[in-house]
Amino acid sequence: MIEAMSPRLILLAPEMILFVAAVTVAILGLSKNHGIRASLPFITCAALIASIAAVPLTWTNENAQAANLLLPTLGRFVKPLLAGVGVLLVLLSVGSVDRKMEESVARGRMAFDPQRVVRGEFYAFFLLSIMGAMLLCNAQDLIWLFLAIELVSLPTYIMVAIGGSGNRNQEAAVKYFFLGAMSTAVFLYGFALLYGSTGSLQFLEIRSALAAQSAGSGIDTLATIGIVLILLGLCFKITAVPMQFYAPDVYEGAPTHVTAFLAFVPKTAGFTAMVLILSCVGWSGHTLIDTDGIRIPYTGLPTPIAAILWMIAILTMTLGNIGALLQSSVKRMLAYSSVAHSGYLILGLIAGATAGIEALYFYLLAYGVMTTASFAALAAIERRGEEINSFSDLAGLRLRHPVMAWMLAISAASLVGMPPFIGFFGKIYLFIAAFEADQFGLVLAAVLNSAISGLYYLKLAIVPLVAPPSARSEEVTSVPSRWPFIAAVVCGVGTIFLSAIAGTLIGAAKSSAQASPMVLTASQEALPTASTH
Amino acid sequence: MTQLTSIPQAIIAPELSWVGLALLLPLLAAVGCALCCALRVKGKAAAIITILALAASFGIIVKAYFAYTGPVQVPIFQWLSFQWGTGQFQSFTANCGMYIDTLTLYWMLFVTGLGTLISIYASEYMEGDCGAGYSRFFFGICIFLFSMSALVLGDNLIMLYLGWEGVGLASYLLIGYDYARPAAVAAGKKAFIMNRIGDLGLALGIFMLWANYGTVQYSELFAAMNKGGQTSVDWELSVIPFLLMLGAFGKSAQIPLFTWLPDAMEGPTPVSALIHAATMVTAGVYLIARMYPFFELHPQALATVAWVGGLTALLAATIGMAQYDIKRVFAYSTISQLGYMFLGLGVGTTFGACYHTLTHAFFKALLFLTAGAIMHGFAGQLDLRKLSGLRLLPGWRIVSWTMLVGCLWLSAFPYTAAFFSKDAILLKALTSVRADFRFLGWLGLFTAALTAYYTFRVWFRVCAGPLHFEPGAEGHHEPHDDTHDKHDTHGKPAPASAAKSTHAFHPHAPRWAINGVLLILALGALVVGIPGYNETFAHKDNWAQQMIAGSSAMEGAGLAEDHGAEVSEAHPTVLGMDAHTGLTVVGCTASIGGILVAWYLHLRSRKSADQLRAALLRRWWIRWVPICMENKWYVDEIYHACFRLPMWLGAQILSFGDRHFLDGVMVDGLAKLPIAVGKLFKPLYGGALQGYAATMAGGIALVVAWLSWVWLRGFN
Amino acid sequence: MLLIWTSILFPIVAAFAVAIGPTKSAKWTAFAGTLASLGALTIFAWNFPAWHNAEHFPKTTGPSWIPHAGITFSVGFDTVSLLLALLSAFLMPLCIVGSFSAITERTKEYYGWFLVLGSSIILAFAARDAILFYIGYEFTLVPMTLIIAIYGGTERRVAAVKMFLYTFLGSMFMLATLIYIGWEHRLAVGAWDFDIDTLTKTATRLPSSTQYWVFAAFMVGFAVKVPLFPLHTWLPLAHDQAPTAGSVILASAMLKLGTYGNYRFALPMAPAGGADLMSFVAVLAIIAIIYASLICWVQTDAKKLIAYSSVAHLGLCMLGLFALNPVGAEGAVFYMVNHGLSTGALFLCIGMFYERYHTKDTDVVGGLAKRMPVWASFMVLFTLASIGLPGLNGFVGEFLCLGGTFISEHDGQTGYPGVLGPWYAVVAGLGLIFAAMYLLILLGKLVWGPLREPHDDAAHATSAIRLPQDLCFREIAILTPLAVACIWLGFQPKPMLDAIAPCAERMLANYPKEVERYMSQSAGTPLASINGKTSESRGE
Amino acid sequence: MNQELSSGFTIAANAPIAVALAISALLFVIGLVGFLCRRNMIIMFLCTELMFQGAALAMIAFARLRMDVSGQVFVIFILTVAAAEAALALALVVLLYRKRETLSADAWSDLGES
Repeated sequence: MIEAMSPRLILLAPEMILFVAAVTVAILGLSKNHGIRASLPFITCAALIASIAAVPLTWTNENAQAANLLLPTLGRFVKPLLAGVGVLLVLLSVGSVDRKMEESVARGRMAFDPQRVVRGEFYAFFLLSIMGAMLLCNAQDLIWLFLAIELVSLPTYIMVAIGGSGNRNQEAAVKYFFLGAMSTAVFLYGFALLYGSTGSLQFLEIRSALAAQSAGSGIDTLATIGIVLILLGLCFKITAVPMQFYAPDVYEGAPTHVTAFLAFVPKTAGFTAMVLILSCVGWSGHTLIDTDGIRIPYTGLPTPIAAILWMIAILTMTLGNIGALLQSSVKRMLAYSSVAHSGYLILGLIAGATAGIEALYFYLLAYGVMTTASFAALAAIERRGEEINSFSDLAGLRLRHPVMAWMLAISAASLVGMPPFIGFFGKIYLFIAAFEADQFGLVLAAVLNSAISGLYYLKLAIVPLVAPPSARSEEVTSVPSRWPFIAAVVCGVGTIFLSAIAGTLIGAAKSSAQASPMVLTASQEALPTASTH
Repeated sequence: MTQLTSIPQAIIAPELSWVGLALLLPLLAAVGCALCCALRVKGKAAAIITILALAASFGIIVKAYFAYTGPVQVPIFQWLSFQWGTGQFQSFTANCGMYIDTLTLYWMLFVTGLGTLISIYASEYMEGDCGAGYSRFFFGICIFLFSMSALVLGDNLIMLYLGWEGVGLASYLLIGYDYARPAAVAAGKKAFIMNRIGDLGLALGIFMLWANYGTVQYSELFAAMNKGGQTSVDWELSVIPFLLMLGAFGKSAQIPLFTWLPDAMEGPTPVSALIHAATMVTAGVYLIARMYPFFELHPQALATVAWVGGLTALLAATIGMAQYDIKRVFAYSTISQLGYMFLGLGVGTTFGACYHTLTHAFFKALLFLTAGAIMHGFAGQLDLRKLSGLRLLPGWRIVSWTMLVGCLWLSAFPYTAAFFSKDAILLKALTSVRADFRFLGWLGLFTAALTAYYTFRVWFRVCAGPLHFEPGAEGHHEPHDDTHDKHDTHGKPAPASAAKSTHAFHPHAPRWAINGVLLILALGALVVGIPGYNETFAHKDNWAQQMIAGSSAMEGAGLAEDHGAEVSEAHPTVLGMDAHTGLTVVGCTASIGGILVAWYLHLRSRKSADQLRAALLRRWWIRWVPICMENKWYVDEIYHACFRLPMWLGAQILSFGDRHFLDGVMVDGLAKLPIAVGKLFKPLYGGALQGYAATMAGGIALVVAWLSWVWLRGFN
Repeated sequence: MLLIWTSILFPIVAAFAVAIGPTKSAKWTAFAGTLASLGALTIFAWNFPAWHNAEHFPKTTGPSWIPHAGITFSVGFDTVSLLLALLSAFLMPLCIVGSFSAITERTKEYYGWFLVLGSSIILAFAARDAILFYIGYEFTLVPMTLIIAIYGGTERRVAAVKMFLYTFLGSMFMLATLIYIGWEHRLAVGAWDFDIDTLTKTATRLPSSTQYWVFAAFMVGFAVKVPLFPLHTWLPLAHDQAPTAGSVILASAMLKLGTYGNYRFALPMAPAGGADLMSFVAVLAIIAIIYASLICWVQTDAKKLIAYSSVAHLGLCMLGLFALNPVGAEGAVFYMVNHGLSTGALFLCIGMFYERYHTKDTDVVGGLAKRMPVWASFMVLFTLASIGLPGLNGFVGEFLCLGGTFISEHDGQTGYPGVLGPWYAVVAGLGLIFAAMYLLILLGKLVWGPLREPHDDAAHATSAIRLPQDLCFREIAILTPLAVACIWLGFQPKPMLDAIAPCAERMLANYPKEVERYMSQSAGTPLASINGKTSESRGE
Repeated sequence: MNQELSSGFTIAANAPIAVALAISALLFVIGLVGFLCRRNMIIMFLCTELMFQGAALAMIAFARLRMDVSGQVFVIFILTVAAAEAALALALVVLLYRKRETLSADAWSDLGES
């Protein structure tokens, strides 16, 4: 047992770093010293960077194989991805958390009150949530999966509530929390059904059980409903139909830096969980039994699951895009855009093992960078101390804040899939993956949706760059902190720079998406039995 | 004549490339004129360049004429050619090269000759514009001469097309020379566009030839023709003559594309003389003559040409009778005479047509130049009712008498050059085996009488009678707009001009250049009659006939000739007399009769002309004739109503539809569709927490229900 | 390869220099950047070894970019793409110089975007990798949208948005199709590859029903860009609103991407589809010719008129391409270059008078020959080139396009059967008449006639840079190279025709066979029976 | 709540697995319906707890069916997480109550498509 544990523990080194850091910042946040409090985000950053560094050091092949994971190398890409984007997300939040209180303290209007300060908690929760998402990569059974998802979710509820001030983020918090709890119950029920059908919580065992079922009379009803419920519950995390309705409200209500977080970390966690669950099901070895009892093997997920994902994908991207068309609030629009991008990402889920997972993660990377760019640009400016919300605030932004205007435009171009920005390569690779899985219809839907999305992304580029300034936009100023600005520039440059090294990134994603050799043998075992039947 | 003679095969003779200078010189002169234009040269440098270049090219053509031994093809450089295979139809060759046979030389001689003369004339005529449009004018002339030379000299149809459009361009630029006058601009535009309609026909004809023969080079086309085998032709071959014909009709102002030529008189008179009378408009004749063998690909092709020519001749003559503007009368006479040429081509006498082209070139250039001189001297006055007895005015004698020469020639007065040439055409028509051709012959005779009438109507009005004149409305016909820029009254009628007495106005008489050119042209008009004299009196070979017979326009290369063959041997008759004699009698009668009527109505008692008109207008059954004649048979109006207006309306509708329907409804509507759909989903995002929960739960329930339904139905 | 990358990247470097450098020197930096690009391309063209064959050069595959998707940095030219790239690179400096007086605000951005635009156009022409092509092709939209939206007329934003969305929609289909063909290659070989030649080989092996759809999807993308009726409505608006130089590049280089796409992708990749759809596309092209010409006739806005005339002219170009014989193809390619020169020059001319009068309405301004004789001379020259006057460049392309259409159905002789024929040429030929009509009407109003000038000189006075009444040296220097090119190509088209010929043949390599198949398949349809009849009667 | 849960558990322990599953589903649906229909945020939260327990019950039933202990282990974790969520929920509710002086979920619907 010890022998089996230790490599797993080593694999958890990044999470441990984050955990230690979380505890540290939580404590240091209570310090009276302003300098220490101000250094919290950077400590967070340092921890995240350290965890990135820890991944290649610890995640060796031997360790990974010893860990008995379903996707033994997944963390090698996903963990640095989470931590890397996490660094940018931290920069976004510098100066936002506790801002009013810190200002008052600095002006001497009030004394420092450790009971009212939330900065330390915020960064602690920030780190814990990322840590939860990282832990998902190491999940080997449903319990771990469940706990990791909850570890991602619970801090985010709090972050929405404490990240800013005012009624809006509290409303966002309550909606996010309650609906999140409901969705948790849904996938939890799904877990139960899956467990009931397969008799195990271990992924590898579930995998073989499902393979056996598939080789028999097909995956049974209980398991299917269970898997579908899990997927539907996780749809909440990835803001996919039918669980995406909260997204516009929560994204709009939450403080911008938290919105950026919500748009990336829970989504990545949700997709990772889905990848794990679907890896248990497998993208091959399923057969169709026709009326004469002859088995026709087909590639891809079992038909009902594939069909549901198919519908979810199309509905998600479509509803996201057409919803975004109507918006006059930037953040709301970005929320719908986030929904739409989830729709594209589901293409990767459906495409699955051949190229889908790597496409999915590569796209998540692209999405993380470009959506953070747009949120960072929004976070770097404010109007009368309030965060930017409507498009009219952005009109003529280039006159006062040219760099942010350009960053918004760049992120919009990248989000719409304009070459040579990273979003384009993400999309292309998703299409490639979908083609590999024979999903022409989905590609067509995604193509049409991309075209529709042009309608509103263009607005995001044109309004700051071209539109004449409005009365509202005259009052737009920079936020005191320069870090969101820097984050925006880094992300904006990143959208271009990353496309230059897209080949390397895709390679890394590809190697991380390899299934465990045990899984492969399981599915190969299943196939001959299927054909001999 | 009975036998199909083959067209002489051209040999390739690169050593004759010096003839290409006839092409190059006008082009260089054009560049020179353009430079003059750009450098704003104030003097007459452009005119000198032009005259020298044109004279040189005339000299070259004369030299080529004397050096001529047989048809030659002279390659110059590769222009538009490429190939994609080795087969006959797998290449396209249209090089810059020359095809020189007698027809070419015949045409080039009078084109360059008249070009030189008229440039000399223009150097004086246009001198008022020195420093302004003067160089531009000669630029246009040079472009024209280049294009015309390319048209005639070119060794393939694409070169011809180049020249064809080039002369159209020159015509456009020169008609619109006085660009500040909207009428001139409109006329230039109309000329170009109507020509373009014809050009399309020509282009399609060229395509059709290419598609069926695989070449557009004359030598190869004629070689293919010589092989024969065209006894049964499919529709593609048989439309070739009709398409080419359309081009010719456009360029030579025949029905239905004739209306541009009268309007083209808005251009300066030397232009009218050179382009719209002597040379350019005969390009249609040249085309048909050059491609004559191909007009027998369809039995009715030449008949169509004949009919169109005959009817145009009559129609234009009737209009010409009722016009008051001297240049317009001459313009309609040009159309009418071109009609004769087409009639001649149609009935099978290319010689008659080409000979008439030659004679017409001289006398019509002469007539126009005299009209120009009058216009030049009388401040743009061209209304024949307002000018009278000019021959009595000192300094205007040469003009008056050379004009008489021109008029006599135009009315085919017996034993003038035009008499012979017209005779040749009408003789062929009247002795044809085809009844309709004979009818056209009589129609031509009738038209000849009308021609004599309206021609002398002009002369008797303008040059004969008592001296009286009113100056024109313009300060000068060619406005010195740029030189007079400071006190620019141009474009507005000078308010004092109506009140101005004739005595205050001093018409300035033409000087040596104009007079000299008029005299030379009159002489030329006499000289071109020599072949006719030779034939009629000395019974020698007609030079013109030799020239034509040695080329692709030779008579007897055609099928139409076959039908007429026996009859022509059996000495056909006209009114029971020997054809020649009979025609002489009838022709003389028509010509002299017309002149006499003109004399009576317009010299002896000028009032009677008005009385006659009034009398005609009083009678309802005949009044439409003068009305229609004066209004040019309403052809412009009919075209406007039938083509231009519906198209214009259609264009407006399309324009509106494009903006509001295609763009507004279809495209914008498509863009709005997702927004509209998006609005449908708006209620789902109402903002209430439990509303969202309900929707989510509903979504899950739907999925689970679907799954169960699928299961019950038996998915596997 | 280095020279190609120099010509692509140098403008981008210059764009950075513009962004960093002072505002005053921005225009000269931009000019230098475009000149350097043109220079590099000219040196390349000078040493180009493949002028007389259909090969492209350099043939080496570039460094891999995304190995898993087979995307490489491969660039290389064949003669057609080299000509078009030269055209674009040639127009770029002219446009920059042409903007000196027109653009007085936000100059740095303007020149920066212009440089980026230039390099992405050259990239699109140079790309040997389909995705690289798509990057260049699509990215042109960004600078162009911004140039229109920032520096355009009163409705600039609507125009820019429409242009962007419309072409974006179209090109998404094209992208999906490219990836689809890549997928077919992957199925056949086992690895992704987006090399254009490889894709062509793969695509031509697809069953004809698949090729039909491949072709249709390509056409959706390229037809919007060309633009082909009825997908053209974005163009007049964009042209109308764009600043002068924007219009020039839009008409001369960006629309060529559409026709080039047909030449490079749609036609050679899906010959079966091309054969099936050629009469359909040809009919659309003809409708475009007639429809746009008629609309031109009633336009009073000079720029819109030229914009619609572009629709008509490119309709003719498409017709030539879809005649599917070397004559038409050669004419079409020639016409691409010609249209770039003459229409670009016309837009420059219109821009020059617009800068002086601040209106493009031909009902308000006119008779400028008197005021601006030099301008008028250029205007007349370019209009005539646009009309297709023999001896000027427009004629060659126009004549060959029509000729190719005309002889299309003369199978067995040219070696390239087709289903178009004389009737198509007749109807398309009407476009020539209309072209003369509307362009001469434009000339008649704008250049000739009595002088008409708008009364308010206020706008004139506010112009930041005072311009002389007639063209200044700079403006003459812009138009002169174009004029020389127009005349030179009209008199000496042979070298260019020879250069195009092998490429045109290569594009059509599969067509004789496919068209035969199409004609035998559709023997029962009325159209085919007509064709059959004519060929029978010819056989007799 | 504890009463409900424990009684459900005892019934399931003695009844066939199907009954336990049916009850777990019933619990889940009751929770869901309550979540949708009740406006009081505390009640709503309790309803989500009910859904959790439905899932937990199913898990236990299956563990029993499979004679596998890991399902029961999972339930312990579910309880823990539910407790954590409860803490969070109560904190949130208190926070919200301070702002609006009401527990109705409808009070918080400012955001949303107007």
